[in-house]
Amino acid sequence: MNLLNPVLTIIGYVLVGIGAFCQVVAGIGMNRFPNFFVRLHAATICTIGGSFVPIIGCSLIALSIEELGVTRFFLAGAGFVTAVFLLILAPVGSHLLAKAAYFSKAAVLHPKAVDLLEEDVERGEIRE
Amino acid sequence: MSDLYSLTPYVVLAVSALASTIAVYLAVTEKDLIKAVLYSAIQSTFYALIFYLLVVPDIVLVYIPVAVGLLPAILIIAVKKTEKYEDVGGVPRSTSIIVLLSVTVFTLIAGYLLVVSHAITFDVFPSPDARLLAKWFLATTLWWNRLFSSMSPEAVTAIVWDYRGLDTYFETSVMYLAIIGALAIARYLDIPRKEYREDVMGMSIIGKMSAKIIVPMIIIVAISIALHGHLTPGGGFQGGVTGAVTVSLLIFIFSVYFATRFFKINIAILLRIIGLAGIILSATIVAIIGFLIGQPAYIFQNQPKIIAQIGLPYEIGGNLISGTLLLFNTSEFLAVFMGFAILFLLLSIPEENVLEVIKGEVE
Amino acid sequence: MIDLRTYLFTVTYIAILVNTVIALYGIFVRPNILKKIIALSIFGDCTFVYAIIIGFRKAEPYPEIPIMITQQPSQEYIEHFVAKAVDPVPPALVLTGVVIGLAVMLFLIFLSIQTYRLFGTLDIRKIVKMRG
Amino acid sequence: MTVEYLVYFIPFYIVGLVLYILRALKGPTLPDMVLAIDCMGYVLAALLVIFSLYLRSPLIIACAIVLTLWIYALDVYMSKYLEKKELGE
Repeated sequence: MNLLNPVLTIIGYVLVGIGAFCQVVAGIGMNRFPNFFVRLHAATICTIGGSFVPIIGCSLIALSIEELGVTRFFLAGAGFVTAVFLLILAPVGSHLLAKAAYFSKAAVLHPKAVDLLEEDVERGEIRE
Repeated sequence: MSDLYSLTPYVVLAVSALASTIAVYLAVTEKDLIKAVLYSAIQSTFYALIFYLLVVPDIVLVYIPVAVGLLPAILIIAVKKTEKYEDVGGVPRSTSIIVLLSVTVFTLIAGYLLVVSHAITFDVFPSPDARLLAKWFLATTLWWNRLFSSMSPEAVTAIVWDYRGLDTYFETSVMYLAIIGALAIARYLDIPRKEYREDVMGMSIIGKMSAKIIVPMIIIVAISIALHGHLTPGGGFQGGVTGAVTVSLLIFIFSVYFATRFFKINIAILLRIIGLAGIILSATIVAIIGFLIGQPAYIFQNQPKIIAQIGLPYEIGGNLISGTLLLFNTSEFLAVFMGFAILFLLLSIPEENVLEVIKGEVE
Repeated sequence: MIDLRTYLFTVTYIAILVNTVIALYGIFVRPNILKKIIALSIFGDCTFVYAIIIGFRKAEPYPEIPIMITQQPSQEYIEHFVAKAVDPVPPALVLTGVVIGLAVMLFLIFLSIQTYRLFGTLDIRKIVKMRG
Repeated sequence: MTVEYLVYFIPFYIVGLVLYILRALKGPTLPDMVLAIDCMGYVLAALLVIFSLYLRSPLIIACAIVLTLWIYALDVYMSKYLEKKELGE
């Protein structure tokens, strides 16, 4: 275990660093993108790159700290559970929100080039 | 390095407090009610971070479901059922200024008294020393002497049930009465009987599939939070509220007709009564044992005391169970879980049925 | 020389005080019942933060949670624990407070939904003028 | 003592948090606000995990799981609010 600890620490810090980068990028995108459906891309970067990756990284760092004793397994395990929940739940939440926002016309679709979904709905191939 | 290390949490505290102030201002001044609810959800999220950095994980575990989840959820439902905009025309300007001034004066006096009563000045804030009572509680959480200790490593749960059991008992009663009040308002109402049809009802297939995967996982997490209440942060209430999210997911993602396959209102009420009976049992079990053996014992007693020498075992086979704490957490989990299940089921009754019943009652 | 941490903590405290002022203003002035309930819940949260702040303490490098990690603690560990952990009494009080606040708030929301069904409005000034 | 280097990463997360708050407070439409609150919640979950490692108190991490769950639930509620269907259907 002793030999593995530095490796785990370095991998963990790299993952946390990736997360920090993704957060700033997603934050800028969230403020600069023009409408709701484009902002969904920024939200994806935030949830997966910015939250899922650093949580895994923190769990790996926690596994390598032996001064925490047995409780480091608690930290790592709960971290992995959080990460799995986030990986399943965050995209589904975005999907439900986007669907509801599109069909209720709550989100303004301002700079629009083409809306294929609207044509499909008009032709009756897809219903709400 | 060391300075930076100890400074960072305080910086985050200050940032989140300031951000919450902006959110509160917008929540109170916004005319669109649903936006006001969302602003108050932002404020609650930041308060959760503040509680987290003030190292009280029990409060965070209770506060996140209550203030980020349940209250906004029920407020959103209420806004959907009632009116969406607030009409503020006609409030005179002088009235609001007078109210604002008096409220400011009151709050400043209260805040100053709070600082004075803690006997600290602004030079050392927060104070490095804890009160004597806190020291005693901390020193006796898991002590070698069972006559003084509650034999639980978690000080907060030990205080909640072992030292302040009567308070917790009446708190649960207030919760019970609130649900009974809601049931009384919704008397004569029942969920209409309809067949669940997968292609028409509920949300998209992606949402349904992920809910099928996630609901058992959530229930397992909730049970683990509840049953480890005497070892780690959490407890019966926290676990029950976490479990309540599954009910709301079933109702909102599938439909209420799908959810009633698993539990109806009457069954939920029955399970809730069983939970409350469990709480009463865990309050009186030592007294009952003492009565049967013929020795003195107290109600709400857990470990043996000096003049009442009987008590529940604090460990079974090397596993710490802390006497009645495990029993209390289990029953509280059942009671709270089913309480919120009843609430969500009541809220999902269609508005047309309700209006019909009310019309019949008024006439 | 004031410690920078004290300064930041005071900023937090004053921000919570400002929150209290705004929430109380909302309770007294805004006419909609649901708005009053939102402001009331914010006010309750602020009071909980005060209670927790009373129990917080300064420790080096940072205070610990009031939960023991080992199950057979030695005397030195207990002394270390008492010197570092935060006060466990305010969290226990606030736990009760949060639950009772939630119960009261739920009942109020149910009552306001029923009020809307009966009166057709949630504006407190209009409800006061109506009878029955 | 490897935990202390997390100090250099936490400010980036705070910057991201503040940027999301700006979007959540600006709006302009409801789904924008909900999406921003979503992102805020998930950043906060990451921050909670980082802080529990940073303060060396592993037991406080359970809050992150609960926060993730309820932020998702808020999504579901809001999309139910936006849909035109009756609540229970």
